[in-house]
Amino acid sequence: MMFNLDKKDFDHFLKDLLETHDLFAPVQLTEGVSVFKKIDNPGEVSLSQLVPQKSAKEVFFPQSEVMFRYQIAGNQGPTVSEQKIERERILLGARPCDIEAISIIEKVFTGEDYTDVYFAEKRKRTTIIGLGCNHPLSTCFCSSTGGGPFNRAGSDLFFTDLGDAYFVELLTEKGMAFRVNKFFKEADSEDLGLMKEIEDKASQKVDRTVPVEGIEKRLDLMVESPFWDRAHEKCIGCGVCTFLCPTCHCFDITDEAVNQKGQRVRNWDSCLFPIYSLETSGHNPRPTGRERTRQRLMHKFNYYPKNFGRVACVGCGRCILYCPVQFDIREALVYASAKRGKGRKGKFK
Amino acid sequence: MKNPYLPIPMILKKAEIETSDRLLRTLELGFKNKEDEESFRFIPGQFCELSILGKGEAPFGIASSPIEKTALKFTINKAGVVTTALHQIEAGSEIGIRGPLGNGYPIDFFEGKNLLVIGGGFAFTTLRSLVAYYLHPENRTKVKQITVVYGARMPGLLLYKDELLEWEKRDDIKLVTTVDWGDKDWKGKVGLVPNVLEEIAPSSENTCAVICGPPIMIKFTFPKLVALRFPNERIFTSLEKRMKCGIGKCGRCNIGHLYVCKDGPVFSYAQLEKLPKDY
Amino acid sequence: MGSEEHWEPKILAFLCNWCSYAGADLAGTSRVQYSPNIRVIRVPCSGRINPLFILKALQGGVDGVLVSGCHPGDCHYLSGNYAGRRKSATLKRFLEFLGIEQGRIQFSWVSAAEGVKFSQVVDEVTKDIRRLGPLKKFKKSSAFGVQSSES
Amino acid sequence: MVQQQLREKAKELLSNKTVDLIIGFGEWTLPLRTTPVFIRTPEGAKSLVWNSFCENNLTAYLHKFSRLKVGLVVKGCDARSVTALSLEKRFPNHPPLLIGIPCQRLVDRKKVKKAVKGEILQAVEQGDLLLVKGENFEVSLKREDFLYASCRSCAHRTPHQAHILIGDPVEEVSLVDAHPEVSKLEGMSPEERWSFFEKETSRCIRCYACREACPMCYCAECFVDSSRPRWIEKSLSPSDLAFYHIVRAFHQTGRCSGCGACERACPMDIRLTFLTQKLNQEVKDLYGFETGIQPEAAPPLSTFDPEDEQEFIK
Repeated sequence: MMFNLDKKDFDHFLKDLLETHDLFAPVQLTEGVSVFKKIDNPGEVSLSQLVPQKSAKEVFFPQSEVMFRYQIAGNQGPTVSEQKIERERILLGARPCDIEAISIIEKVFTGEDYTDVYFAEKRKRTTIIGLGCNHPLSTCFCSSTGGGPFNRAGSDLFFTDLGDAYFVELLTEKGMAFRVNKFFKEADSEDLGLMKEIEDKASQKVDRTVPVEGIEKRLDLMVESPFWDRAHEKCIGCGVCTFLCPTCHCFDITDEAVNQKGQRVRNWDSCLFPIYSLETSGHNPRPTGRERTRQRLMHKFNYYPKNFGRVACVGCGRCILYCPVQFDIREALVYASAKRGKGRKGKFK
Repeated sequence: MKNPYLPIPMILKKAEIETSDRLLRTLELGFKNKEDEESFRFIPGQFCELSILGKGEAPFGIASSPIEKTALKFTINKAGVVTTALHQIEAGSEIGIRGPLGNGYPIDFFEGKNLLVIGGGFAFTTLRSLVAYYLHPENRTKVKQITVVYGARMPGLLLYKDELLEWEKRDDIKLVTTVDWGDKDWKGKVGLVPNVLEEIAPSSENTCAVICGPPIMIKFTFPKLVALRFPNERIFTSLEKRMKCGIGKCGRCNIGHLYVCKDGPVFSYAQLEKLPKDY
Repeated sequence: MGSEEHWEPKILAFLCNWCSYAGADLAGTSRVQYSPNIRVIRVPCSGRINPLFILKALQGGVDGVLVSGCHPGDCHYLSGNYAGRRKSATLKRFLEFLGIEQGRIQFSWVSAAEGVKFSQVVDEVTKDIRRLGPLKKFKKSSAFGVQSSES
Repeated sequence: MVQQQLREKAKELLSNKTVDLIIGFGEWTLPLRTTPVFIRTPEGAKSLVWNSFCENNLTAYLHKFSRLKVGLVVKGCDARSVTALSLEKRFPNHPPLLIGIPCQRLVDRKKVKKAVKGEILQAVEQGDLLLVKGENFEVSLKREDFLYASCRSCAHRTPHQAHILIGDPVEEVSLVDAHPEVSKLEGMSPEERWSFFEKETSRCIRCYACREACPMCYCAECFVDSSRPRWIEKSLSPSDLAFYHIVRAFHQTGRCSGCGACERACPMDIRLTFLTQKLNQEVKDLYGFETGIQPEAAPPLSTFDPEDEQEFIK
């Protein structure tokens, strides 16, 4: 089902959503820096930054999340209380790469044996409104990783910016719940044509040549490759790429307590931090940047694919854009794919 | 949805210092709730996350065996924040646990075979669970010969001394204990585990070997097992890595595409051979 | 500490073992009265103060911090108080630049013979901090200081 | 041309084995940026570049390569970091060979991005101008208007400590603008200052890029990572974020060269240099010390003068 949402009505549309839902959307914190946050009023929503620094994963898997709280009272043993989600949620303005990434994390956090209830509960109760990318960046390579700037997979509703209006597609059962909405007007063939035109133009812009196809097999042969001795050299070991990555999902669990009250909290963690794998004995199975860089890349392009059948990279380009030393994951993939002894081998910087 | 991160309450029934250096303490935990007790089923080699609220959580192998119905036992090496708290906690207090976690020893695979158990230091906990499991009359016929080689730096550092004495008296288990430095009362062997293993040279015929101990011991024992013609498929070890969630979500304990917490902690050497040496 | 109305300043005092702590002791044995708002932590030397101690105290709920050591030239370790003085000066200026009010962290030299001075210092510091009111900036409100970053 | 001389010099140093490794800047995939390059062969020297985008403080890599004889490409600020590290005895075996380039001050890429609409695909320098191209635009900007704040307030742009100096020294500026944010904050009330600080740090995601980009942050265990004692929690609570940034900056007292690498590394655009610049002003004011200028002077917090200012002590 396809509709047209006039931009003049957009704030009203959001206002209505806020009546019934918790709404999450990109918010600008300062010029050039946006993150996904819970919205209190429509004016906060800012869709201008194509890739907000922090991805939409934060809506389902916040960087700091209280798992449960407890109070210790005498010999009674602690009373434990969990947080519950009160209202249905909407994620608005997430780009196809971020939405794809949510399904990648979902595969880990749900599963036959154990389900991460915190993630699963939020996922279940969230309707996702995707937004197509009219102007992909030069660092975008979603089309190389199986997605695209208008990939609708995972979206319940999908918006395309037509200039004065949004073209609205309802894609799933959750999306169909929006079919009666006073701000949606039936889309006409002109809208459809314009949408297609924008989609085609954007899709052509995205880099399809990053060699992701078959990377798992190639990396199988590279576990002990001298490549890793060089690849990590310029990495300074900060957590920018992993924290901003929409598919990275490692976390740390700690207790924070004062006297008798406390909480168990989980926080994002990064495999690039030395203490991530440091054991109490002092032994560190990944003692240098070499092993840690290898872990980061292998997890995305070899380990995860072995377990779930696709790469854990959606080509959003955040790790390229925000790396303090310009570690370019695309070039690492090119290197891993180059035939030994051929020209591009030495290119990795 | 059941929340796998919520600990179930246990009560500390008894605690005992095991070793002369006072760094190892065995906790005996009883279930607070009847229904938890009934639903808790495990096999030797599995582990639990023990929680002290306010301090945190840490993983420990279950040292009791499934046939000991009354209590779960854990032996804690005092090293960090949580383990220190577990050393200080008094009988009667509440401890949270999550588990059982991990795969445990491949007891189906062991069925009908001989078992060679090699342990060093305080890594003997889940091995004790395994041996106790098979020594129980109900299970004794499941494996044939049981040989245990257990070493520690000093006699005082051996775990479960009373039990070792009992095992020594039995004729359906061969127990060899060894220490690096003996004392005047020491009657066992003196020497490093790999050398003792070489000396007693157990047959690899229809035998599975299980090694747990410090990395250095494993490193030198493994070639001895190879020399005794144990195939990699029949050598098992239980790995330790820094862990948080224990259920394959938080990420940090992976070795290649496998997670120590979920796909391990018990791995065969045939498996480990194919993985990066991230441990 | 109850409601603001009944608020009493909570002040943490780091006293060096050789001078200021003995000074406090002397104040006690001489029955010199001083305001009961301070909690004392004895440290070997005022040079031992890691700025983290002060920050941790402020974050953890005290309204002010007093650091006291031996007079210049009297340090048991010869120069510990001199080294500490530089750390104190820069930290104090830096925290004030960030907006922690002047007077929240204070410093004094109190010798073992200065029981009376000790009581005066404590009274003054308490008065200053009472005037500033409870520390609001930087303080962790409770154990539940963490908001989930989603909201 | 500086870049050409740099390449030749690097080639020579590697050919005659004066150094094992040269760490410098190279072109890479993004406009307005360069990337650290690690060159081991004379042929590799041709990938070295020098321009207004050489923003990293490569001194930070010396900890990683302490076993090698390293030739390091340095600006004035970077060289001051090396001096500060030498004072802390960081190079007992192989002090690095410094290839210094008088700095023309660097262009703030974030500022340039804000000045145009659309993605920048290409940026080239032409004299005092910066030609910036995107898909639908092409503008030339005055380089002078887009310099980093830390570069604007930099007084010592020539790396006089360098063993090899490439290009002509630039003028030492005796009187420079104070850091704009420091002066701005000094005019505010304590409440305003705290809320400015807290607003900045509230964006922190604790990736520690500021720490890792800084040559002076080389502790084996950072206070944030310590579990015994646990100084701060790992969450994003405003109080813990403020704690981290206070201590990260304060640990630089008398050690910061003012290079601004911390601020540039921050993906969340948190202003950080005003913290360290303020501390730099304090140590200059209190103890007459400037980081990396006097190679023999002890770091101010590891020494004392019996006559030090103590008016603040009761």
